Amino acid sequence: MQGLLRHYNPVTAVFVVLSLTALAVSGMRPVFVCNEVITRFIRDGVMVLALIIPITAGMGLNFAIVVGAICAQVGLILAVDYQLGGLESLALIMIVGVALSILLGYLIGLCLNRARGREMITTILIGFLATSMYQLIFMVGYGTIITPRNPEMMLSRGVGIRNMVDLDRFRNLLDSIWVLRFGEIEVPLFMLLVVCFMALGVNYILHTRLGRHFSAVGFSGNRVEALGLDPRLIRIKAIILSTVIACLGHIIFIQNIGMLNVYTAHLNTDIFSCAALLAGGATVTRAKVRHALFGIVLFHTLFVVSPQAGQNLFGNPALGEYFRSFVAYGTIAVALVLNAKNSDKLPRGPWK
Amino acid sequence: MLELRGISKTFGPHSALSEVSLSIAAGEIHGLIGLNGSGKSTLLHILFGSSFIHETGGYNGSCFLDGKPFRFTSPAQAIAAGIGMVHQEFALIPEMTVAENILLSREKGFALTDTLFPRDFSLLDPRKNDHEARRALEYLDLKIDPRQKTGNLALNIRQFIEIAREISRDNLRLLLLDEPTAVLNTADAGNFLATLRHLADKGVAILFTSHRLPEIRGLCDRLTILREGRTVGCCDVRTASLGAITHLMLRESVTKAGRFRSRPTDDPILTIRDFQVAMAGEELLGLDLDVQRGEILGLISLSGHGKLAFGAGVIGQLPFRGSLQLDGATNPPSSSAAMIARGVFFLSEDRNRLGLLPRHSIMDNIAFSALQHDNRFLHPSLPRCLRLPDRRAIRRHGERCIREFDIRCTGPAQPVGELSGGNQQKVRIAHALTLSPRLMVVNEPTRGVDIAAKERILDMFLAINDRAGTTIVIASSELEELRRVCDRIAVLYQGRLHAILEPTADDLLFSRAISGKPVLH
Amino acid sequence: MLRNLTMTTIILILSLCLLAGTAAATGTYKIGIVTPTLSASEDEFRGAERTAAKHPGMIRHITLPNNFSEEQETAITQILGLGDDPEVKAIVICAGYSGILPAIQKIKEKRPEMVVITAPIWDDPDMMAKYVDLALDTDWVQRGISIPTKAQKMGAKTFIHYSFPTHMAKEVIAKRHDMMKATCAKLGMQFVEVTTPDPTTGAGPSPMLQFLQEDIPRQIARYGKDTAVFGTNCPMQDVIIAKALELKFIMPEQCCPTPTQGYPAAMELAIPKEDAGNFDKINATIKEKAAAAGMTGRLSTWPVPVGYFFPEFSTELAIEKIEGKVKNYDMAEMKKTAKKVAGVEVAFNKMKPEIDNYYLIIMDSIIY
Amino acid sequence: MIVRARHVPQMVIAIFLCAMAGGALLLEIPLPWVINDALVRLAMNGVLVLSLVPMLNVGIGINFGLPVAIVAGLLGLCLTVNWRLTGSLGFTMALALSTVIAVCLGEVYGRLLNRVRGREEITATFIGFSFIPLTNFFWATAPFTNPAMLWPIGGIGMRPTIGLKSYFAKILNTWMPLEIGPLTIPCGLLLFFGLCCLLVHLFFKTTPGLAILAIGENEGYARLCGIDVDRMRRLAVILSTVIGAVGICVYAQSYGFIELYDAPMMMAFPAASAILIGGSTTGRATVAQVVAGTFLFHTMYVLSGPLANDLLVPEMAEIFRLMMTTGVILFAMLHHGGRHARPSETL
Repeated sequence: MQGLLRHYNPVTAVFVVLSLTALAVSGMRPVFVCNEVITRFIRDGVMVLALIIPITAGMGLNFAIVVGAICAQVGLILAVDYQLGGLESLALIMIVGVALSILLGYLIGLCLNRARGREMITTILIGFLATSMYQLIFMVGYGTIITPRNPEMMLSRGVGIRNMVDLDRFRNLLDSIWVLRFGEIEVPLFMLLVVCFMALGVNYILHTRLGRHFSAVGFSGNRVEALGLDPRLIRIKAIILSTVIACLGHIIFIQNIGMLNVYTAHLNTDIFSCAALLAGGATVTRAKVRHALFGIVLFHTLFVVSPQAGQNLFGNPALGEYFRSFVAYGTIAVALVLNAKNSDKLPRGPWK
Repeated sequence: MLELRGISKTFGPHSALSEVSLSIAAGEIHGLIGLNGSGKSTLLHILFGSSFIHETGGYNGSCFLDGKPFRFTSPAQAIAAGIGMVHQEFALIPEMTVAENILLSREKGFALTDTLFPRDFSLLDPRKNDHEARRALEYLDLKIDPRQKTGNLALNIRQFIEIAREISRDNLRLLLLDEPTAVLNTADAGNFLATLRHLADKGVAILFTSHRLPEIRGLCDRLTILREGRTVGCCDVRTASLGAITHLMLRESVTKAGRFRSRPTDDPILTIRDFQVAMAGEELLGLDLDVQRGEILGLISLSGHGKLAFGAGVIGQLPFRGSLQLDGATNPPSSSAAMIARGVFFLSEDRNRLGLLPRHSIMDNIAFSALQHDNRFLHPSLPRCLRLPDRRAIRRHGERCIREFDIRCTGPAQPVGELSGGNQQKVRIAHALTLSPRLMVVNEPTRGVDIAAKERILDMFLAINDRAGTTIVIASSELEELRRVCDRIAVLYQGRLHAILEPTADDLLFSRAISGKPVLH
Repeated sequence: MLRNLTMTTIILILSLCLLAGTAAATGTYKIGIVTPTLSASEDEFRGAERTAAKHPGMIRHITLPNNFSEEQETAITQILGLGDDPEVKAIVICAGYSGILPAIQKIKEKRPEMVVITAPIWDDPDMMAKYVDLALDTDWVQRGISIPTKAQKMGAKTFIHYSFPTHMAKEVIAKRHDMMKATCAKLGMQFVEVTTPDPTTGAGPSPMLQFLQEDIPRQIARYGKDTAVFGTNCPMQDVIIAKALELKFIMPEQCCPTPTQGYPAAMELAIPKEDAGNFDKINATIKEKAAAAGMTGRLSTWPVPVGYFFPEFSTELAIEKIEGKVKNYDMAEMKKTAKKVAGVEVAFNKMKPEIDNYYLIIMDSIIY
Repeated sequence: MIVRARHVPQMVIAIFLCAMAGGALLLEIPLPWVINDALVRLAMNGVLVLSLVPMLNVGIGINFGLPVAIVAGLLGLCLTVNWRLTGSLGFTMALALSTVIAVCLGEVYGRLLNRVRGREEITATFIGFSFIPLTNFFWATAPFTNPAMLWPIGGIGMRPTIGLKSYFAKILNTWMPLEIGPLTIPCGLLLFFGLCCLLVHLFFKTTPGLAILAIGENEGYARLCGIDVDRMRRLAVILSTVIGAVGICVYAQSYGFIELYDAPMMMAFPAASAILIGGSTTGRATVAQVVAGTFLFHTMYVLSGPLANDLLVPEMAEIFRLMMTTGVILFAMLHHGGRHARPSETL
């Protein structure tokens, strides 16, 4: 609590108040909410961590983590296509996904180096474009150019993959390891450790040579060139790392859900992750691992309880639902507006 | 050790360096002096491989290090070759600590992670880094905590940190210093110069640019003088006199008689007292000055001493402290709009960014402010609320200005961005005059302008002043042009008024005044 | 310090509220109903509201996220939240979505006694039959036969099928499409298939609707007035019915057959507040408007919205089971309950002969 | 070379269009239909595209917050329908109400955007996105009384689509139609669009318009010349919002329905593509570019639909079109190269 107050952030404060109010109004059992939040924590945690490095490198929120999610889905679809299952093949999926995300991350990095100063909007567009390409491949390419090995996942017309692919071979494969029970609360210890390990990993990277270079580029952009660093290369590295982490995060997400919504599962990952990070007290120029961890808990608490709270409060469940989608988008909008105020202190206009 | 042959560099149509040659031996301290805009910094950036040199089309000529030719395209290559550079605008990251800044790109990691992981992924050892930074600082006799944020430190300390970073490189062989002493006080400067001497004794070659003639004379072995991108002299410091060097720097001699008018009346249009403007690198720290109605006043100083901040403060581009009286009214509202409404206009020195609307036509540029502020050129047959401009009147006015000021162009509809620097400058002055200001402040009116256009522009000032009685303040680093047009010339030093001289005063007197020596009347 | 104090106070008050909230529980049981949001589909939503009004205090109604396909995890949480309430003894899920099964599996793992009725969800039928007590759906495939047949009865010579890629990527819709094609061939009707811009990806439904506005006149010019137009996506119905009124072609049935879809917007039905939800009145108004437009006999749908019918019907079935009136659902029993709830005949079919808890329904049609 | 690279999207679209037109001829898709539809689409979407111009010209960039403007227009339309105003009176009233609401919303929106200099586009995107659920909240609870716009079963809250046939649907489309053989040219609609274009064009000739152009080209210089930059930026945002609100009115009357709830969410992206295809860099836009871009972009839609159906590759065409929409915006972003392009180099 003390720590929270010291790093007072209006967005976080609003979230704390909102979550607690909604929790009280919803009348949901705290145990259930707790369980749900733990599930959300391991399901979405890694994805949020993927945002930290690009922010440190001064590129703002990376909405192109969608591309990382797409890489993960490609890996999973291939695994289903080859009818693989089990832990070993999960490792294989990771290798495929990571390899793909390194490649795509490099391309995104090249794009962002051209669009300096407006990276965020560019990453949104890159996400859209990547989605179309992905759909093109799996809706049209599969069955025409690419021959599927597993006819079960194809549509009956023979071209394109089904909307929903069942991943029973991977469902909760990781979540079921080392599950502890405290009364009604279930703690999947292994996955919790995995998320913490990833968090530590990101934190570690920020304290390495590379991490130091990220923050140097983030603080003063091209000026570090005079110090013998190549800001372009460093920014590309930041995006590659982000994409790779996003890919891993999405694999965890999907194996937890156990079903793959082939064409749409990746679509909102960026918005929710960004909103969660900002809720945790990060800004578009400064983010720490603790913001991410705290943000997931806070944001998802609100997400879990708000529909029920909406119903109890307004007597209309749809309003709670609208409120929830407002929270996701609104958090980002508010954070962008508030942050701008902070950066206003610097001299603005051309006479810097 | 280092040799440069025939270096030329152009930025677009404007030539920054032409055929500069230079050589430095190991352990030599070589001075590079010249006025602002004479190409000193550009030369250093070429040596250091700065990317903007590469992006604006590279340079001609050849460089040799130990007889081997080189052509760096990034600072990383230069650093690898043992070249270090201390930048005029600091290359420090204010949000990072002193130690982080000093050791950036040379951080020390833990031995364990160094061996386990690739270099980039090794965990940094804060203790080792602190130690390393402290050692570098001690070399400069600087006792500060390497763990504090650089942004909180005083300007001169930051300068030392920057220097500490460069000289703590193990492989340093050639050190490029761009105005390193501009922000240091005399004691610090002395300390710093001693360090340089020590460094040179160890065999490091140093290329040093400065405005401060005395310290250059005290420190350097040889020096090269640049003027307008050309080498105008290269001499041994011991044999050349201060006067001769100043002479070379400014211009050989002024033969044309300055315009000399009777002493201006004591009727100040603008009075400023204790005028302070925080313009980065050009601070005014308390200027007291009266600008008399109807005069042309010159402002001269070496760069960094505040002449450019005067106009920016008066017009309200930057906030000022102190008092400002325009026509006797104290502290008029300091916004550009209000000042323009009161008949003050300012032409900034930054022609590229704050000069013009490059994609607009000549006539639109000329009519812009008059249209916005004076409601001139509006269509006479339309009601005022429609505010549609009268294209014919604008064109007519544009054509008249083109004729009158001899703007070389294809016609009034040509975009200004296509014009040469001199003609752009004429358009700007025409734009200002369209507003018929009572007081005009012009910064560096002839920088980057060819000779013919320069004459034309100076004539314009005289004509305006004669005809309309416009008061003009010209801030320039070119003494010669000021002497030709001004009634009085104010010399600034360290952000304050140092002396006011007559344009006919002796060259030597000017040299002394500009370099901060007391001037006896 | 002050801030610290206020924070602590707020938290204290909130936790007290929380305790009060949990303590207020009573002894009776509840039924949870899950529907899409109001703007996604009114019928199910209002159906659930009506059920809640019928059984005051017994129903907990929650909605799924607006853009369900992108927020699967939110949907799962919502349903799990229902299942967590110990008072809830049955859950009725009325949402034409796939991907809800994981939630049902998790609930059943924890509380095997929970009655789960889906009406409908679109996951794998075999899997659903394993976890769900009773699965209901409109008979998609059968409708692939019934719609073209009805269209021909109404005088159609050509049958146009509007859909788009992500929709056709859904198994049931693709199957119905195939079935329609086959039926048309059998009945000697020309089957025309048109693809529209995709509303689920990119720019939303607007480009699709604009395309329909331009394409329908073209198709009618090509194939004549005696053409039946069928669109697979709910927003399409507004445009199709509006164009039908203008161009006089046949609209045999909407994708989700109900008088409240498409008709209200296209005919600008003004339904007074007191008549809201009164389907006899609504149907009469539509009939009137159709006659005024000279469209008698060329528009048709099911008299009661199936989405409106399902929540109440399923809730009744759930109550029967919880109160021990039935052990296993059989067709005859259900038919009776259905007639009581809907007021029209409802036909039941087994999804697959070997599965005895997955039923498909078709209602009688009304032709305006 | 630079000039050529900048026109890549236009060239791609033009080639694509030519190929499609050729295909349409081959497959005997009746050309009058196509021309007719293309003209209607040009005018019905054109005003929305036009609304991007002021914000582009003042240097804020593409108005991804277009939903704000659209909501203002929708509110005006809904109020008109609620009061049962029909015919030209209804449409004029809708325009007037929309304008008033848009001015208020635009003022707030402009103030927000003035606070986020350098990040306007991303902030606008999220202001637009988050505005939609807020208005959903409003639509679901608003006390409108005309039963023709309320939920048919519930009787409270707005329907997602509201028919306009008995109010003012197609009022512009059917005003002064000009029939030339099989062609029906919607003169009234085109005239209205032309009038909007003319007004915008004229605005950029007035002193405030010139000041806005100057800010977009060189903000620092404009400030130095004594122009109140913040006020002018706000003015541009308000103008954009007003034109956007008028745009959705034109769109709705042509479409025949008012679409509420999530419908406006993604409308900014096709509009942005259209104006960029017209050849505007993300720095400056003219009315001519709006007309050219809207025509090219929407003719592509008009042609690709039937063509794809006849060629039996419907998914391909659809996904290609989507890729084109985002690809064009992305290309403009990358080509413009962020803010490191100096004014002298962009010449």
